[in-house]
Amino acid sequence: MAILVAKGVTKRFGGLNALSKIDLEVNEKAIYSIIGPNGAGKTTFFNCVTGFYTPEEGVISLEGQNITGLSPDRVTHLGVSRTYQNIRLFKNMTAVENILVGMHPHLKANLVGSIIRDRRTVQEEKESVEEAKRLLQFVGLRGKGDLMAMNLPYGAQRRLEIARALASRPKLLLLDEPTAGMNPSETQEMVHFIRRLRDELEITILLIEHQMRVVMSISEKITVLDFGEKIAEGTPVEIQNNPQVIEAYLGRGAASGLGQVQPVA
Amino acid sequence: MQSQNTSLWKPAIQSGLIAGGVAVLLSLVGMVATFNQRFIISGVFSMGQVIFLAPMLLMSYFFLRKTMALSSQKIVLYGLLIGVMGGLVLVLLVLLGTNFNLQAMFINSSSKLYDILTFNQPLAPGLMILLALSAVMGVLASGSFLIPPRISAAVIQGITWVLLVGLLRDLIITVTSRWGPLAGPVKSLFAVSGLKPLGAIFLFALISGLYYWRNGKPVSPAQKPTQTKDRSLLFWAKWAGLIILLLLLPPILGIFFSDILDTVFMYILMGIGLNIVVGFAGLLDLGYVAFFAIGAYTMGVLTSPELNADPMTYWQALPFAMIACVVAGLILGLPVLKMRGDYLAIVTLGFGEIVRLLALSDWLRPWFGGSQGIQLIAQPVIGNMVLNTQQELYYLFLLGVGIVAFIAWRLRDSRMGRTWMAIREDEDVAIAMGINHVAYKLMAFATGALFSGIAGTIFAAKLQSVYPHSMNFLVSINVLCLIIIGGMGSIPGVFVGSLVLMGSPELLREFAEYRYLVYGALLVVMMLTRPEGLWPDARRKLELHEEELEAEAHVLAEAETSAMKSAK
Amino acid sequence: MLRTWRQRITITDIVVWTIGFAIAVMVVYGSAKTLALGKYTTETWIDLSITGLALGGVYALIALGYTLVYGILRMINFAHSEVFMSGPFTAAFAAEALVKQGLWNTYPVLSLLIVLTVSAGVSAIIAILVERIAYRPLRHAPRLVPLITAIGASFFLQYTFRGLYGSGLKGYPEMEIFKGFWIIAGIRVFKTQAAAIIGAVVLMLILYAIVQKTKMGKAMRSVSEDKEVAALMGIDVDRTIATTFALGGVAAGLAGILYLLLFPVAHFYMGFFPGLKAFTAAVLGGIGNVPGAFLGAMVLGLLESVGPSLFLDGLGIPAAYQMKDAIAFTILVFILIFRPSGILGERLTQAKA
Amino acid sequence: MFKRTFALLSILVVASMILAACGSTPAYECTDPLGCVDVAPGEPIHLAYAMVISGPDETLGIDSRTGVEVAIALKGQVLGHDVSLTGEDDGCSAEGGQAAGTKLAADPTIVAVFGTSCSSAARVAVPLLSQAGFVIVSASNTAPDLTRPGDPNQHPGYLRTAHNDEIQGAAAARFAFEKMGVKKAATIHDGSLYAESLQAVFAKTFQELGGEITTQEAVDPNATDFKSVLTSIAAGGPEFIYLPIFVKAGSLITRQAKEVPGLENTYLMGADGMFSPDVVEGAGDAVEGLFVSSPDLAAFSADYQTVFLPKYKELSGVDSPISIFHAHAFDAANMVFAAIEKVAVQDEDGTLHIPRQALRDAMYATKDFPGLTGSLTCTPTGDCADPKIAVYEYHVGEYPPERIWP
Repeated sequence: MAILVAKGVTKRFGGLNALSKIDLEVNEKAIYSIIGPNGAGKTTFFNCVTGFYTPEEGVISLEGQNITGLSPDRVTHLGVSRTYQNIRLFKNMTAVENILVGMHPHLKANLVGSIIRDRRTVQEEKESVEEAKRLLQFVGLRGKGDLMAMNLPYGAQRRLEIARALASRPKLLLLDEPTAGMNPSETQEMVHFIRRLRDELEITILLIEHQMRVVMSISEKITVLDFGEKIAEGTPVEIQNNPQVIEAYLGRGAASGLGQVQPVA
Repeated sequence: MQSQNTSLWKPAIQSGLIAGGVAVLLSLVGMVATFNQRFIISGVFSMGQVIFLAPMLLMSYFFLRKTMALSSQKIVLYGLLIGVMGGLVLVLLVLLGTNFNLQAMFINSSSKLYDILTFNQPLAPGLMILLALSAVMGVLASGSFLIPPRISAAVIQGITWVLLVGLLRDLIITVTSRWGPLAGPVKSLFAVSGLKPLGAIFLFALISGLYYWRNGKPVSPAQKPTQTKDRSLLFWAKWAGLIILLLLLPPILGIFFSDILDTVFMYILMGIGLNIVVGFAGLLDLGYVAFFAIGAYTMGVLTSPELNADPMTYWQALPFAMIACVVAGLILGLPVLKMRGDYLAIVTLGFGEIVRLLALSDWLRPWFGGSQGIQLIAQPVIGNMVLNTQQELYYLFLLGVGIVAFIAWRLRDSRMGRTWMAIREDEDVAIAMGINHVAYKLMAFATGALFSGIAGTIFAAKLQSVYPHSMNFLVSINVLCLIIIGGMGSIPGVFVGSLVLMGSPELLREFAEYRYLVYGALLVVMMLTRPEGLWPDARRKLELHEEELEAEAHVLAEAETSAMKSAK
Repeated sequence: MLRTWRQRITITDIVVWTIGFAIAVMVVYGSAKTLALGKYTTETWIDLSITGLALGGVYALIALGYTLVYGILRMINFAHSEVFMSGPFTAAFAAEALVKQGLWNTYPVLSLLIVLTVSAGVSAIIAILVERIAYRPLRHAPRLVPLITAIGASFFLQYTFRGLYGSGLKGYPEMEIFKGFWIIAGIRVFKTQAAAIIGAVVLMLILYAIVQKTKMGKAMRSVSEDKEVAALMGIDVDRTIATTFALGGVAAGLAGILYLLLFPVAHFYMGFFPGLKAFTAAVLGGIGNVPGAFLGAMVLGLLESVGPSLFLDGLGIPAAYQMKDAIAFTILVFILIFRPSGILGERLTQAKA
Repeated sequence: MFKRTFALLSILVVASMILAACGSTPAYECTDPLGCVDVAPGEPIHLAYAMVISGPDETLGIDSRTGVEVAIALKGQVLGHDVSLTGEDDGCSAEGGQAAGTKLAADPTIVAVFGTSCSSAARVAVPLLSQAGFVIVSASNTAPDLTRPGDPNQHPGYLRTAHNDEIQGAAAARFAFEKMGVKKAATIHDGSLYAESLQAVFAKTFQELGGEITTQEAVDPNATDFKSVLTSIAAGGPEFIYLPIFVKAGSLITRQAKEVPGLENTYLMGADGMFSPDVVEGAGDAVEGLFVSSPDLAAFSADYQTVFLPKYKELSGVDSPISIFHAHAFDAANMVFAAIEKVAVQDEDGTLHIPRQALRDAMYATKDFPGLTGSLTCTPTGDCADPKIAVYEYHVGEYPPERIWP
């Protein structure tokens, strides 16, 4: 059963096709990766799914519901949540507050309630702070709730960002290079963590990743983009043996490419 | 911070010249001559003299403070140098001004000014006195580094108080004249202008003596209550004391101070509102006066018999005024909230102007009174009492401020406040978190508009009239400046900012000519030295000292990695 | 299908479009009625347009300074209106001295050069001082902080000059060579108006050339893109910014003299309102964009001059010219709703903030 | 911090009590219903002003204040006492008037207040000052309601040396219709109370006389470009434009009107707001033929040029007065001096007692007082300006303008 279906999604910037006719289907509770060289259109695709861009052509649907061109906040309400390549936390808010903002879609306190602090609002606030603390514990940041986000170390900021994304109780979580800037051991931890997300919380995960080691080890299915076009799709093994993919990476003369496209799983 | 080895002669001379330049500027803009009419100590020295000598003193003080750890000889020498250089610049001005007709260009370059600068002496001895006094000023500043800090602090306190009390003579006499038996003794300290010499000596001795004595007292260890119950009791006692004090202020201070407090509170009302818009939600609104105008005019239109066959009372009209402001906030908000910061600023500024022009226009004159304004506006009635003096209206302002501050405080610490802060921090991410940014910005806008409108209604009732000329751009700027001076996003900051920016100029209204000059300089200096404001929000303070904190975060991160390593 | 439409069109859009539509209808209806009334002849409309363009020229000259600074620092330099006031106010004294010496009309070119130099020099010095004292230490502070110092500096300068030169009006002497008018293609154009329009065009072209073609301009553009990177590339950021301010100051000083040609009265408050208008013009054209500032100023000038007669007369609104600023601002909102980054967009740097 | 301050203050206050000295009781007994002001020997007589001295309208107030200062300087002493002048900024606004009025009203040593500058401030400040028992003399309030008998804005103790808009506006209309014989006129005001009410009176009278008002326009006093509004007015074909505004906008309009097709031969007329040498400078050649109404200056004695102006220049440092009501302010001050001299009682030691109600009565009783602005006689509600309005015509480079009517 597919949770996210994209059909013929095309996005242009000026005359440039950032995405052309992308088809994609993500099954429920899958870990699905999108890879490709820089500027291939991966993040653009994320932005189309989350509603920041409206594709010129094509349809994106979530659980059978058309979400093309919906405003980002509505998309989030429908159960999509994301993280960013360059961490974008609310730097001057504490870790708990960051998560509380993430919980926004299912909080109900309104203007009047906030002022008079009726019992329901107080109760809700108390429960949500507790839930935030649980989430912090889940991502391994126990006891760090009152620290300003900007004072957290890099790895912790990554995990906090994921916790914030989880706070909206998403069905589909989009992770944009969650291991960027991490050392091997941290990366390994993150891979485990992503698996846990899927297994324990039963969330579908759509991943953009540069480190092939990571991609190949956790993805169930992979789509490869190049210059806005889908050049391949398949299981990690299929992708590793796809001549087009190898060419896309090698053809660019990237020394980094070959070394990483080694089967590891 | 310069090291001791490098020669400081050049920077010292530079500082002296800058000090002299400032003194010349203050003389030529007319401050020296104007303030010279005000004696600090009657017959001895005037505020004007303070103004042209203070630059040397202050420059010398700050120069020496920056270059710590000098030998005492050098401290005196540098102080002297700065004083002399500053004095020389002033001497140059006097020589130029007395020999050439500078007045064709600089209107304040009058013989009066040069008489003041030469202490009413003939030119040559006058200049010698000027130079000598400037030098003394420089050395005085160095003195504060040489004598024990406890004494110098006491002396500085004493001088500051003498200056303040001398300058505020009229006000102090006016206020204390209400205090029965105290009036006579207080009055006896003062001359017709400023303090009597004896009074000044007495005051100086009293203040610095007290200060010296206080500083000498060891801090008693029993000052901190250990039990939480005691602490909360203390907390409530403090609040209760404050409230009682606030309630008692009008009868204690009399009508004039009540009027100033009314102005201060009116700006606090607006400041809290704008703080929600700018401080919480990060929307730069330069046309905030529009909502103030809408509040005041709605009140005027509904309650004035001039425009209305069946005028309402204040309380009847209040809900309509509030609704009008909220609606106006929504109508302005909707089209402009999608715009980025600076566009938002200019469009709101335009909105403020549009509202003023509509109120002024001949076109809408039958409804809004045009340039003749609206008169005979109703004043609030409680029971049988009409609140019509500034002392009575103070309570209305106090009530308004109390309610509004409470609401703002509750909002800040709620889901709303968090959401606004998230929008301010990173709008895109906030949207991705499922926040409908337009709705929340609108709420901020409407709340801000509402508070400003309430201030407008009380303003209209206080004056019983409104004129379009009161609704100018300066009001918006004043409110914006006061929340930033107080500390953006900080609710107590609004109170402090309003007291400083709106209250203190009212005390010295007669020097209103220089009000905006000082105001402008204050804004610049304030932002350069204390950008987080006088009473900052804890968070904002962090934001403005990010660099320091980044270093701190780095240390934290290292500690963490090492901790993680050891855990494994 | 209807459902998806409902989801895609928010209330905001509806309200915004309704407001836009209402404004458009008022404008069209008012204009049509005015034209149908036939109160004004074609010549009147042409005269109004020329007046508007000349006024636009003055706005453009000030707006260029705003836009330059904004383009580099992304900061509204509120004190620019005082930079604009300081030069010409001082130059008015120089002009008076020249008149007294009898040089004013005997050597008009020389006199003009002296006055322009004084004006541009003083304005540039003030601009550099403001940058050095009030802005440079705050370059890394949040956006609102320099805005407040700008407002503070503006007040301070206004009242300093008021203290120095007095609060009265300072007449600026007329020059014989600028008296009278030319007939161009049957249209009467006053020499002063022509000077304002031509001056604005020339200054815009020069500034545009400096920004686009010179080495300094390249440095300015790279600083505006990213100060850190520019510094790494060996560009002296402080100097570049100071130069930008000086350039803006010179432009303001020259603009001030053209302004005095058209409206020969100098006083300490003369910068405030034109400054506000020029700032509006810069935003209208796309702030940070040199040709945009010019275009925005021209549009604003025309709107103020032609707008009240055209839009309001037909609606029977008395004292239409009282509403000229209201019209200008309403149209500004209207344009920004549909072109959120001004008519020409922010081209000096791509919008990022 | 607060605690410390408070402690210091209270100790200061208590200590001062010990220092208290006994005052001597004067022999004079005050019977005035409003009380008396006692001025000890060597102390000055305290007068105050409430005028606009900051912001865009400040020239108006600073100019009038200088007028008062000139009067004080020329007078020297009143009954052997110096005169001191302190004051407040009225901001030319209602709120400024309230603040200034409140502060002044709290000072019982004040004898009389000069001000306010603007009528909007007067409506709020005058009741406060009147209540305090002061004499209030304004040199520049022109709104008719302030001295209209029975009007809620008319208060005892208030007088003015500026003339009521109703007199001046009507005179201008008669001049236009009867003397110049024009039938179509337009008006321009600048949104100030003064200009707006003058032009309204003018329009009303002109229409009553049988003329036609083509347009009633309004401009922004801080604007500089008036060509478009003038072009629009020209379309109505007026023969006469009445612009009762102030110097800055007025001289620019005068200049620009000559450059607008259709208005080359239209008469322009200002009110006393444009009776200033700045107009000659600001309007340049275009000033030729500009009319301006003003009190009849036949009595605008030689003193103005020979005595007043040099002193004004000396005190303010400017070549020519920066606004227009300085002479009115000068007259106001002299009226107050005369009234004080009339009613004050002096003890042998030089102590002066000024009964407040008597002072007011003396002010209202002013008759044929020779002032710079004419021969002043006050009505029972305080209109003291010489009601004779004359019309003057400007010529290039000449000041004052030539008197042509009546």
